[in-house]
Amino acid sequence: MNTKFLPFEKDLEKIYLAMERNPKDLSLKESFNKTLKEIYSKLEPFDIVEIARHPERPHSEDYIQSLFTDFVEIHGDRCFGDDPSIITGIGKFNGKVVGVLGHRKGQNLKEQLSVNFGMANPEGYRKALRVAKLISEKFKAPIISFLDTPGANPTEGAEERGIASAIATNLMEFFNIRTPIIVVVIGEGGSGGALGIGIGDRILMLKYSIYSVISPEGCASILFGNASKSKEAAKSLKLTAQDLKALNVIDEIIEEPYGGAHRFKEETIKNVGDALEKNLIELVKIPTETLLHMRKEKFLKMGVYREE
Amino acid sequence: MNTKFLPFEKDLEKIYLAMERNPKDLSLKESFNKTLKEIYSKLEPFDIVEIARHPERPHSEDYIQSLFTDFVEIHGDRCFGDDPSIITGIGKFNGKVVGVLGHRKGQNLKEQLSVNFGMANPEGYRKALRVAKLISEKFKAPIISFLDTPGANPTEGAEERGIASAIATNLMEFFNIRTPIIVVVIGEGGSGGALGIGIGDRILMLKYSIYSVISPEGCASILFGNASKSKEAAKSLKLTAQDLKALNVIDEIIEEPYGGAHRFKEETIKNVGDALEKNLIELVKIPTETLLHMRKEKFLKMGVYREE
Amino acid sequence: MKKIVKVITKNESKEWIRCNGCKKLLYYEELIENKKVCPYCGYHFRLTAKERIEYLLDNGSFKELFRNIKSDDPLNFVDKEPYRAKIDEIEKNGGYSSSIITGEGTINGINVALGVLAFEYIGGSLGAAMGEKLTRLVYYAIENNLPLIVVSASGGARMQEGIISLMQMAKLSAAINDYKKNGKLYISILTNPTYGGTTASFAMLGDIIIAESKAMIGFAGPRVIEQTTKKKLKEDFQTAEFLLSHGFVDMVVERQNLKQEITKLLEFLP
Amino acid sequence: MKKIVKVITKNESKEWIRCNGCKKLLYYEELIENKKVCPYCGYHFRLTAKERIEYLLDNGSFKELFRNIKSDDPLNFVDKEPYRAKIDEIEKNGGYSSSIITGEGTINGINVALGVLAFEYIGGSLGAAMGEKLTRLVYYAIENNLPLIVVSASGGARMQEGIISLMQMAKLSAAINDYKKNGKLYISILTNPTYGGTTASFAMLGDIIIAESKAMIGFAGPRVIEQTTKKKLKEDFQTAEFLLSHGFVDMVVERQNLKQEITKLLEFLP
Ligand SMILES: [Zn+2]
Ligand SMILES: [Zn+2]
Repeated sequence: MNTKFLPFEKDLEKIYLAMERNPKDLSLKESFNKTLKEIYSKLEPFDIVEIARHPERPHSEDYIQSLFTDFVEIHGDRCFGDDPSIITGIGKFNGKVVGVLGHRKGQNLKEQLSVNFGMANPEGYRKALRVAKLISEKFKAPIISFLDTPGANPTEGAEERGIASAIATNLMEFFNIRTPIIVVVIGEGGSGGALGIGIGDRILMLKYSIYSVISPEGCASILFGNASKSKEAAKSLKLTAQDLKALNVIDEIIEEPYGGAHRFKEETIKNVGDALEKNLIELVKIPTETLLHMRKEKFLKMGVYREE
Repeated sequence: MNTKFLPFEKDLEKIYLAMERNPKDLSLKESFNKTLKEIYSKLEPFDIVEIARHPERPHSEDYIQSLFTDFVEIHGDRCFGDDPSIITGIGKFNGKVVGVLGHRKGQNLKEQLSVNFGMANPEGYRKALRVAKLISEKFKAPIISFLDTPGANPTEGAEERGIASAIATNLMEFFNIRTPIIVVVIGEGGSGGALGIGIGDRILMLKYSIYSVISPEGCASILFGNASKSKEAAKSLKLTAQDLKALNVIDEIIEEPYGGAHRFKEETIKNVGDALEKNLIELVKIPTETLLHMRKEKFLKMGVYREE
Repeated sequence: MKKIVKVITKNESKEWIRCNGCKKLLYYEELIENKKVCPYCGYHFRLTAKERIEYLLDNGSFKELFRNIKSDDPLNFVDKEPYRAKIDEIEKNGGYSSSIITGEGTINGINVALGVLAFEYIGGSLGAAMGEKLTRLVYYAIENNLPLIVVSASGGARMQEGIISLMQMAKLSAAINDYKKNGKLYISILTNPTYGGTTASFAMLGDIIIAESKAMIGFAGPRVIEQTTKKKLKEDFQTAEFLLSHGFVDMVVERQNLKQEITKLLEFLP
Repeated sequence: MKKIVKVITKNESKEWIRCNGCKKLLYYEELIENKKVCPYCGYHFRLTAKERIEYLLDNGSFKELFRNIKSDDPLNFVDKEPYRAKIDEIEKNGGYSSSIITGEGTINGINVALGVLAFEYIGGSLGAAMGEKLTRLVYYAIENNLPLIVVSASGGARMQEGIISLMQMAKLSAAINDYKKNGKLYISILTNPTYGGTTASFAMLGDIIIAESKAMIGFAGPRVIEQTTKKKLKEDFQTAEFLLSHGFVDMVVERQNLKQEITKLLEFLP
C-alpha cells in the first residue's frame, strides 16, 4: 500500500511512515484504520475532488478488464480518426452482452499522455455515438458508459473539428438509442466532456466521484476572481455524489470504502458491478417505447426555476 | 464566338479564321454551319470526351444561375469542412422548391483551382448527403443533381479522410432519400466521383456528355498498355450518352445542338430545364414507397451476366 | 446600406460611439438605423434581446410566452456575493428574470416560434429558467406546427447553477430531438458570442445553422485554449467564417440580410 | 504461433518460397499450416478464395450458392484481346466464372452467408457477375436470417465491363441498404489489396469492418496519387493500420485470430 497520500491525509501518512519503521507494531495498523475512517467520515468537497482525481483510482480500463469478458474493442468514427481518449466496445457482463463506452485516463504517465489525460476529441464522441447505435441496433444490447474526464479537449484542433457539434449531436442522439443505457460516474465528471457520453436511463455515481459544470479551479478563477479559492468553489458547486443525489440529478450512489477506490480497487469494482447488475435487471424489463419516454422525461424535468 | 476549337474541329477553325478575315462573306458563315453539322454528325467517342471536357461548357453553376431562383447555398459537412468542389443548396425551379447538388468546375483558371477542377473530397460527398437529407426531410422537396467531374480527388488527404467510405455511404443512403431525385450528367461523369451524387430516380444525360468507370486515358494506360490509345479506349468503354441509353443505364438523352453546349449555352440549358420539368412532373405523382422501391429496383436490375 | 456618418475627433459624447472594429467614431442614431452594424468596417455591435426581436420580427407581431418562468438558485450558490441577491437585484431594477426571451411572431408574415438569448442577463448563460422556457417553446412550436428559430448569444453554462445548468444541455437536446422527429425545421442563429454549453447543445443542433458575420463561436474560450496549448491562435480562429470553412455552419450572413435569408428559407417550407 | 522454418540460401525450389515481407525463404508446407502468414515478420501472403473459405469456415460446412451466375461481356470490349476470349479461356482452363464465391456455411457452428472475392480472377475486380452473385447472397441472408460476411480482395472496378461495372457499386449498396434496414449484422473483411469501386461500395459498408493486418486498402491507388500530387507517400499510407488510426476500420486482426474474433462477434448476436 504505497499509495500517494492526498493533502488531507497528512495524519495518515505519518502513521504509515511509523508503520514502515515498526512493521511489527500492530497498534499502528489499528490506528491507521481508525484515522482513515475518521478522515473519510468528514471529507470536504474539495477532498473528494482530490480523491476523484487520484491517479491510482480505477479507470474505465480497470472496470472493463474486471467486469467484462470477451471484450472486443471497436475503433473509429468513420470520418476522421480513432480517439484513444474514449474506449468503446462490446463484451459480456455476467454472461449478458453489453456495449461499453468510457473515458480512458491511462495508468501511467506514458498512457496518460497517449490518451490525453482523458480529454476527448470530437472523433471520440462521434465514435461513441456510432458504437452505441451499432450495439443497440445490431446486437440489441444495453450500454454501460463510464464517465471520467477533466473535460473535452480544449485545443485548436478540437474546435476546428467541431467539439461542440459532436457533443451536441450526442446529447440529442442518445435519446434515440433503443436499448437501456446505464451511466456511471467513476471519477471526474467534467462538464460537457462527461455529459457527451452521459445521457442514460440510470445515472450512478461512486461515492468519491464528482460531476460538475466546471472545475473548482475554473470556477474560482472566474467567479471568485481568485484561483486559490478552489475549496470554496468546490463547496459552492455542489459537485459530490451526495449533492447530486439530493438535487435529483443522479439516481444512485455506489458505495466506496473509506480510503477510496484507489486503496480498495477490487471492492469498489465489485460494488460497481453489483449496481450495474441490479439496474440492468430492472431496465431490460421495460418496453422500449416506455424506456425512451422515461429517459427523455428524466432529463426534461431537470431544472429548478420559479414559476410566478 | 471565340471559342477554343477542339482537335477534331480543324476544318471549322479554318473557316472561322477566314470569316475573321472576310467578315462580310456570308457564304463562309453558311459553310461554317454546314461543316459544324457535318462534323457533329459523325463524332467519335473520344471527340465527345473532348466536348464534355470543354472548359467553356456550362457547369453546375451555370444551370443553377439560369434555372433556379432564390437559390440559397448550404455549406458544410458538420464534421470536417466545406468542400467547394460540390455545391449544394435549395431554390425554386419553375416556382417549385427543389434541392440542388452539383460538382463545381469553375469558369476560369482561378476558379478551377479553387474548386480543384471539380474533384471532390470526402467532405463534399458528406455535405451532399447531409443536404439531401435536409431537403427531403424538412422541405419535402425533390432533388436535382448535376454530375460533372473527372473523378474524386486522388490525394493523400482524401484517402486519409475516407473518400471511399464517404462515397460508399452516399451510394447506400441516397436510396433512403424520400423525395424524387433527378440526376443529370452535364459533362464528365467520372467514375465513383460522379456516382457519389449519382443515385436517383431518373438519370438524364446531355448528348455530348460522358459517363464512365475510368477515363479513356486511364483505361488505355492500364488495359492497352499505352496511354496514347485513349481513342480506342474511349470507343471500347461505351461512355457516350447513346451507348448508356442502349445499355439501359440512363433513362433519357437531353438534346444538345450541333456544336455543343459550349457554343449554345442558352439552348442547352433550356433543354435541360425542359427535361427536368417533364421528369419532375412525372416523379412527384409517384407515392413515396413506390418511388423508393422503383429507385432500388432500377439499380438492382443493372448488370449483364450469364445464368447457366 | 452604407450611411453617411459624421466623425468627430475631439470628444465622445453619449450620441457618439467608437466602433470596436475600425475604432472610428459613429453617430449613435445612424448606427441604430443601420441595425448596429458599422457602415465603415461591417463590425456587428452586440444587440439586446429586445433589439434582436425588433430587427427580426415584423413590427408589433411579437407575443411573449413563458415570461412567468424565472431564474432560481438551486444550489444556494455564493461566490463573492450570493447568486440569489444578484438575480433579485437585476429583477428589482427592471431587468430580465432569465437569459432568454421566448415567444411567437411573424417574419414577413410567416408565423414562427422564436427564442432570443439575452447576453445582457448574466452573459446569456444557460440556466434552468432558460432551459425551461426554451423547452416549453419547443413543445409550443410542435403543438402549433411552427418553425423554430433560436438566436444565441451566450458565454456558456450558468456556473452559479452548477450541475443543474449542465443538465439543461441534455434537457434542451431532448426537447429538440422531439421537435426534429416531428419533421419540423429548426433554424439556429449564432451571434457574437456563442460559447460553451450553449454551443454544445441547442445552438449546434439547428437543421440550418446561420452565423452572423464575424461572430465568435466555440466551445472552449480562446484564453483557455491558449493557456492549455501555449500556442498563439490563428487570427480567424472561432469566427463565423472559420466555422463555415470547417463545415459547422450552413451560411454566414450579414445582419442586414438576416431577415431576408430566413424569409427565403421559411418560404421554401411546404 | 511461431513455427520452426528451415532457411536455405542456395537454391529456391518449388517447396520453398521467399517472403515478400522479410525476404526470408520459407518452407511452403509450413507456411500453409501457418495460414500463409510468415512466422518471421507476420507478412500475410495472399489467399485464394478457396483457401480463405477453408480458413474461415468450419471444415466441410460450405455450400456454394449462385455458381450458375457467370461473367458476361456487356460492351463487347476489346483491348489487346477481346474480353470475352479472356473470360472464356479462364473458364475453359478450369478457373472461376466470376470474381466471387458465394455461399453458406458455419463459423464455429454459427450459420453465416459468406461471399469471398477471388483476387485470382481478374484481380477480384467488380464485374456484373460479382454484383449479381453478391446481391443474391444479400437477399438470401435476409430471407434466411443469416449474418453476412464478405471478404474483399480486389483491384477495383472491372474496366472491361465499363459503366456496367460502375453501376454494380450502386446495385450492391442498394442491396446492403435493404439488408441493414432488416437490422441484421454485416461484417466486411478487408484483405490485401482492397481498392477502387470495391472499397467505395460494399467493402466500406460493413456494420463492422475488420482489416487483415498490413493489408493495403484505399480508393485511388498509390501510384495514381503520387503522379497527381508529385509527393512521396507516407510509409504506412493505405495500410490497415493507417485506416484504423484514421477511423475507418473497427479493428485490425492478424489472420490467425480472424476466425476467433468473428466468432466472438457472432456470439454476441441476439
Ligand atoms: Zn467599424
Ligand atoms: Zn517474412
